[in-house]
Amino acid sequence: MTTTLPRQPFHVAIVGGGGTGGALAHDLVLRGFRVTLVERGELTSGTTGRHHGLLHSGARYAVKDRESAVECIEEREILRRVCPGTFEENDGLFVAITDEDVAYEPLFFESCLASGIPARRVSREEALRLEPHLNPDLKMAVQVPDATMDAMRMPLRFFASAKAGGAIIRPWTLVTELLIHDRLVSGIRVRDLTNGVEEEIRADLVVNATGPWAEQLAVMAGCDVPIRPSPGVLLAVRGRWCNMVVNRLHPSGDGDIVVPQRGLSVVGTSSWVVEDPDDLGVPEDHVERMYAEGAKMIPAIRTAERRAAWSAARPLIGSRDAESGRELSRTFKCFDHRETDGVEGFVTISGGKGTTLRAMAETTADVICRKVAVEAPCQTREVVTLPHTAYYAS
Amino acid sequence: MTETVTDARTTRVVVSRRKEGDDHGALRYDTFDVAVGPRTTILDALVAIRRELDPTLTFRHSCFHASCGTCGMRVDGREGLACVTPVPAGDEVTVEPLGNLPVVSDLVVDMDAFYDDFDDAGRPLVRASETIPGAARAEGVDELERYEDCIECGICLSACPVAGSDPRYVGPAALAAAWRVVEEPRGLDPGPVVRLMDDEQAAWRCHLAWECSEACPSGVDPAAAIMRLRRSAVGARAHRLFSFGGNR
Amino acid sequence: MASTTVGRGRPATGPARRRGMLGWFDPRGRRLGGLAFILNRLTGLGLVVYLYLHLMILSLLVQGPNAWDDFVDIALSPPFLALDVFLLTGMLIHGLNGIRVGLVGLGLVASRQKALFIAAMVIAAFVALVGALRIFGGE
Amino acid sequence: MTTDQRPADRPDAGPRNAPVFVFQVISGAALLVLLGLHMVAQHFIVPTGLRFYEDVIAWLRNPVMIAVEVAFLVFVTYHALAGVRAILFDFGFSERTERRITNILWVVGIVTVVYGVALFAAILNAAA
Repeated sequence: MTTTLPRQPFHVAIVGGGGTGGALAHDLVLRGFRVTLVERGELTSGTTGRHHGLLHSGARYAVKDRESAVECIEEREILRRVCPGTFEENDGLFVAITDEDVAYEPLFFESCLASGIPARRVSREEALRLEPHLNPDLKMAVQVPDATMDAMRMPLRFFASAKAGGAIIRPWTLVTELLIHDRLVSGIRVRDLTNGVEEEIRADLVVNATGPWAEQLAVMAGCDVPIRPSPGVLLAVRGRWCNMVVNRLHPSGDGDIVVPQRGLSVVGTSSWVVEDPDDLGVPEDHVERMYAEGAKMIPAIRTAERRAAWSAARPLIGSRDAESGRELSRTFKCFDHRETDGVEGFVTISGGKGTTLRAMAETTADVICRKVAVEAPCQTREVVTLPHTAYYAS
Repeated sequence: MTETVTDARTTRVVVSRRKEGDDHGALRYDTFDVAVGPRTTILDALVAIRRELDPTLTFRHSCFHASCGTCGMRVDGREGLACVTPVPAGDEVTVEPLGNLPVVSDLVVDMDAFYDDFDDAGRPLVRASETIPGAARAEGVDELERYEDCIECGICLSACPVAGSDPRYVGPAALAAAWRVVEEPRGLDPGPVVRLMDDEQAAWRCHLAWECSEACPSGVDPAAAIMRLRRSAVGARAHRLFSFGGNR
Repeated sequence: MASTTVGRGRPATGPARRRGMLGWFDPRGRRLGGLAFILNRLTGLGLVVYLYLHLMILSLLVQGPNAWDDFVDIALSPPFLALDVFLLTGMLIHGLNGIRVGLVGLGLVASRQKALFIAAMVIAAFVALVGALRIFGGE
Repeated sequence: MTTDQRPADRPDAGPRNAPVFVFQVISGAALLVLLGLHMVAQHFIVPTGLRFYEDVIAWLRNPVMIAVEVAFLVFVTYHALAGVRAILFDFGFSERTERRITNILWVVGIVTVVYGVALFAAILNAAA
């Protein structure tokens, strides 16, 4: 096994300018790779930027998806370290409104502790002191270390760092075809949408980091990725109705979270599955449900002015039979297509969530290092990323 | 977006197009007929155009809810975030890139110049001053935090008539950011920021058209920030004057 | 979302980008503060022109009583009096808006520009009206 | 300029260019008073709104009026030319051209004031 990279470093082409692609570019640059990242639109314009902005403590997954919960709490701590000053660290409250919620609480509380998530029981009175706009009928609450992120600016720190490290980041660049001969992927063919020029980008390895679009890209290489685009509707209303992230203390369901964002409050989310992540729509009945469910936690949301309603497609890994997406795990997976489809030079990373973008990148970079027999340890747990403004400012 | 509404109508969307490859970036306008519902935004319309009519159309967008600030553009001559600007009533709407910044492609502007000035102000992304009166801090939370209101969209710069005439002006966003540092120094010395902005091309360049504050989609009021920055600058000058060079 | 036609190469009809030497003068899309800014500049430029005109006319005084008094006779004719009303209005707009610019522009009342502009213009209109009545009524 | 939470620490050269705006406000405030006096003295209290020759000369023999008019001339010239400068500076000329504009405007201003004062002297001389 070699210990250093060859003089002509390996060139990795990443397709997809979301949080995963950005974190992977950053990781690979730190490990000495040459990196080119292409994105068909603006960075973070697919799923990443449409995120409600929760930096997960993992509590939401503690009961049913322990693996995701542990991932979240670990990544939360790492991201706080490598992205200082990027989060509103006001913690989160899981509020119990009904007797059913209260009955669910012991399991929830114990599951949090078992997943390594600090949790604290909060009385009704204290909860109302912390969040005066909460439903006064609430029974109790649990405090967990949730935080708020800026869904574009946090990932942009990784792009900024990758760019400063020499990665070539190309938004507005559409992949028109994968260069593939004898089941070996050797690059991508792209069209630069800013000038219409088509060109080939040769690479030793192509990474598919297109999130819910992963299947569409994989098909170009004759590969299969079991990704279900599972959209959810989010609603932003005017007014900051809470300082902390407010969650409903019950099994995850529609409209169970309110995330404060500047002068807005974001209520999320619903869940269904689609074939094409470009064709989501915003069903008005889902928006209504966000209003209704959000108002159960914070009554003022019922009458708050609607600022925006939109849909975002989660990339969920799972069987094609999934119906709502709720039953699918929120964890991520890296596919080496040599192993899954007999295609060399092509790796897919998908699944996961905003909070785990760095871990997804680390896993993928580890896979890549193994493939090309390079020993280069991951540094993204320690290296502090540049502020998002560094992506633009010279 | 597939709006399943009964009162759908068709609007002609006139989009400013400019590609580096076209005659050195010659400007032209393309028209697209788009079906819109009562809730269709300009961004929805652009996404639909790209998906169904012209995949080469380029525009910036990310969050879809006025939080990221990427989709600032000019709709019928007025700045706004495409994601929260409804397609106006009428048969036609014109969409153009922000003014006062170089156009990269179609509706995409180059934000580098914006951030060059903005970054000098050194404003943190998260502020400590809180907005919900009477809210207590939870155990383990050192201080309640919230993001700064400014979403760095460039709309104020586009609306500013002075920046429209002279690109040397650092512009409303950078000045508003500087004022935030003065207003909430968080342990830092705001003196250098005040001195940096006490300049003919900074705080003193503003001619009070107030267009920035009117156009701001995030309630920042950069114009008032500029005026307060001027007061700080005059105060600092007076202080230096009457301390007889003691600061030197 | 359905669509029917895609037109190409349509001539530019939308408002052009505002960058340019006279960009400040373009009133399209402007709101109250922007209009105040344009108005202030236009009245200011007008007053500069008038200042030099005034200084030139005063040189008639050197030529003695006849030259000056002939001018005064012309200046008191109705068309010139109308110009006086115009001038007075310009001075009032510029001066009263100037008070606003001074107060707001030094950060003394940083957030009341709109109300101050409206107040300045109401006063300007009122005084201009009284002035006009006096100028024409003084014959 | 890319570290977190740091105010600008570009080389601190101190403020560049005295704020012309402040002088513009000061001269503007002075003009409100002086123009008011000018308007009242030369136009409002005159039944015809404009003085005939003899009347003008009589007023100009009053040294207080001369002082008021000269002060008015100085401030109005400064205010007018500083305003013109602000407009010219929006044309986006080079810094060198801008320095030249400032210098030219200073010359124009001084010539204007000298012309005005000389005019008063010439008027009184011609009348005497």
